[in-house]
Amino acid sequence: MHAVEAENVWKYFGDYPALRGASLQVNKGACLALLGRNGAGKTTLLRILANLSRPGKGEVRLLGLASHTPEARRRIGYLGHGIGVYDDLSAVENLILFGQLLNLDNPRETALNALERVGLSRVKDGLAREFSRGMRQRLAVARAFLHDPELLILDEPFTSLDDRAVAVLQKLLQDAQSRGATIIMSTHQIREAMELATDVALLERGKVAFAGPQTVVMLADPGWLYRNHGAPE
Amino acid sequence: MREKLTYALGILGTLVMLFNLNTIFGDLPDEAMQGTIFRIIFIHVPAAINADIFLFAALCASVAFLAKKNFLYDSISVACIEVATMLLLLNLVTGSIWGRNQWGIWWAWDLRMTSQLMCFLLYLGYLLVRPAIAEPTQRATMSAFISIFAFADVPLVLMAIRLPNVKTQHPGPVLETGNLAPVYQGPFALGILALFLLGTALVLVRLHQETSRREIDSLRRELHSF
Amino acid sequence: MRAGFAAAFAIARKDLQTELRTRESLTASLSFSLVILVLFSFAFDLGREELYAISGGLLWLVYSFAGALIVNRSFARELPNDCLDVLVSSPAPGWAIFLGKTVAAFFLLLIVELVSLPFFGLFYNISWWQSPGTLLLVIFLATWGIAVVGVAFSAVTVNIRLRELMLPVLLYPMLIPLLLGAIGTTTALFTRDPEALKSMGSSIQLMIVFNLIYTSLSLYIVEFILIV
Amino acid sequence: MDPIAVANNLRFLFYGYTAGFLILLIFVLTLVSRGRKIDSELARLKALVEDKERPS
Repeated sequence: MHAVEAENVWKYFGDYPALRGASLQVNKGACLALLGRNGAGKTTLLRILANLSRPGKGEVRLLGLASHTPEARRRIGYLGHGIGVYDDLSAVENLILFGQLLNLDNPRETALNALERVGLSRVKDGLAREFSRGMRQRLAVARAFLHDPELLILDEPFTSLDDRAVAVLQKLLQDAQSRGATIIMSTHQIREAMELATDVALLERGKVAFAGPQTVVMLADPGWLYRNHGAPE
Repeated sequence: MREKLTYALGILGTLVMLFNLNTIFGDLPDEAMQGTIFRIIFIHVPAAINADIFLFAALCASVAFLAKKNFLYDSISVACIEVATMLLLLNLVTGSIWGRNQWGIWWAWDLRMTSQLMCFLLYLGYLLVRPAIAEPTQRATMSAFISIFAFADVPLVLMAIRLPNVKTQHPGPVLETGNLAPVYQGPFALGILALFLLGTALVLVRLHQETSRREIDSLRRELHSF
Repeated sequence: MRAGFAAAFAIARKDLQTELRTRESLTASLSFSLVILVLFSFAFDLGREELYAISGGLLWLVYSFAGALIVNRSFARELPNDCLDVLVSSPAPGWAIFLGKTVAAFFLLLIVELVSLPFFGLFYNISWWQSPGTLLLVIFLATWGIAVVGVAFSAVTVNIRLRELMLPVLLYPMLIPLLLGAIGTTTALFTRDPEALKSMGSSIQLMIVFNLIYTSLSLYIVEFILIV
Repeated sequence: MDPIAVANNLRFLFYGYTAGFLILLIFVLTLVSRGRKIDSELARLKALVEDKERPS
């Protein structure tokens, strides 16, 4: 069983197909870097995986479950472009709220643990509004990893993070990998992605142009993938 | 094919309308109570009936859109609602003119007028909000939602204005009760038919425009992507 | 199902908590309703009888204006930091999100209404407390209706241009049956007119039917508009 | 019926039908003008896209 199975996924905005029959399989425990130019459909595909958007055609299964079922959604962690925390709640209140939405047994304890992991324990009662940019980002990371999800869906996770948040995120991603979680992250910064990735997929014009394990060639020459599998400029 | 059908319906509708006008103004006797002004019902009532038909069609299309996500249904829905709103306005204006003549006032807050005005306002809201939503899928989804909500409101408005403190002046219904004299029934039916044919032709025109508009949206996206 | 209600409760509590903390829409709505009450008293110069005759309409006009301000914030509150995405991608079903937000809007609007009610009585010299039970029932029913339809349209208009203007354009026509019922009953309760009091039942029935239809319709459809 | 009422009736009948057909006509005219606008916009965008896809 794959952790993610997307079969012939089409997504239309009006008549315009943003995804044109994208198919993708991700093995359990893999870390997939989803590459592609701006407008290739990375965010659209990830939003469909995170059940924020419905595919026009095609089927998506996460961990063997239909993507829209609560069982599937309970087991995924999503980090999108926005940080997804409430400015007017304190750090711990934010995490407790998401713990309740996830129907965790002990939201408070889980929240405190998560804050510990991202180094925000000392300011747990501070409002998110009063946090610095980096602290807010770490809080967002804590939110996405709150319930130790089996599948992580991260949309451009490294783009606007500061050094400390990047370190925290990388640490958490490694932990997740070692406990067997699957990770999908989109990025257009190839070098960064290659450090963690075990697999690589390339989206071109709404289709998966290449998908496979990461190779030494790609590590050595990040442009290789675009030259050999991407559409001509 | 589509264009031919549109023209055929439009021309047929106009012909029926002209034939009917000839009968209404040429052959029909005046009504005993109202005199010649009663002839307004041959456009006033058909407009209302056709508006309801198109609104119901829009409701079905909206439900179908939410279920099937096919943009054709969204186009049908907006086309029908636009034509229906125009027909509602026609109904309100002709009714108001009749009221000025018969009651001496342009507007009375009675049951049928109020409900019709509310119906008009509800769907006017739909038409106003639509262009404000930029993304086509979202626009179609939200529109379907509003259309379903609006249609559910219509029976409630009817109930609300039947509350005890609301009075009525409007003539009773003519269709169900059989109060319409046999001579008038033919022109009445033809009046409904004429507006239905014309309305359908306009819906078809609007449908085509909506398709082009979607094409424009997707071309714009095409230009901005890649 | 139980998880859904728990999520709805958590969302309602979150909305109330943040609103009571920032008082963004609460103060705006409250001061707006007081301003309208004052404005109306300048606009109309009425005798005691006439004032009682329009009292219900006056009160519900103020309440529905206040309501639009409250529900406008309901889904807009989720916009900063893309919080709505997180809510929708969580296991909480769409109806639970909607229910939580509606309950929060209901209580916020109720606060505004109960605070401005004594001022209404004071400014217009209307004895509103004569049958508090029935009045409270009417306020509950109509407020729930405003909250349900308002929050539903708040979800519809959350992403569009001129949201603050579009919401009332959709909301008020849709609320007419409910407001007609509420105005009729409230006027009857203030005037104590025996005829009107007798016919109050059908108005209350209408409000109940309105609430049932729109609550179930919204709970059912909201999933389709949250996940486009 | 007295002649004044008859004349009055006729006048308002005329108003009614004129208003009715005017509404129809205005609707059709706006529809046509909107259609023209949409068509020209479509043609313009199609040309733009073709331009873009032509290898330069």
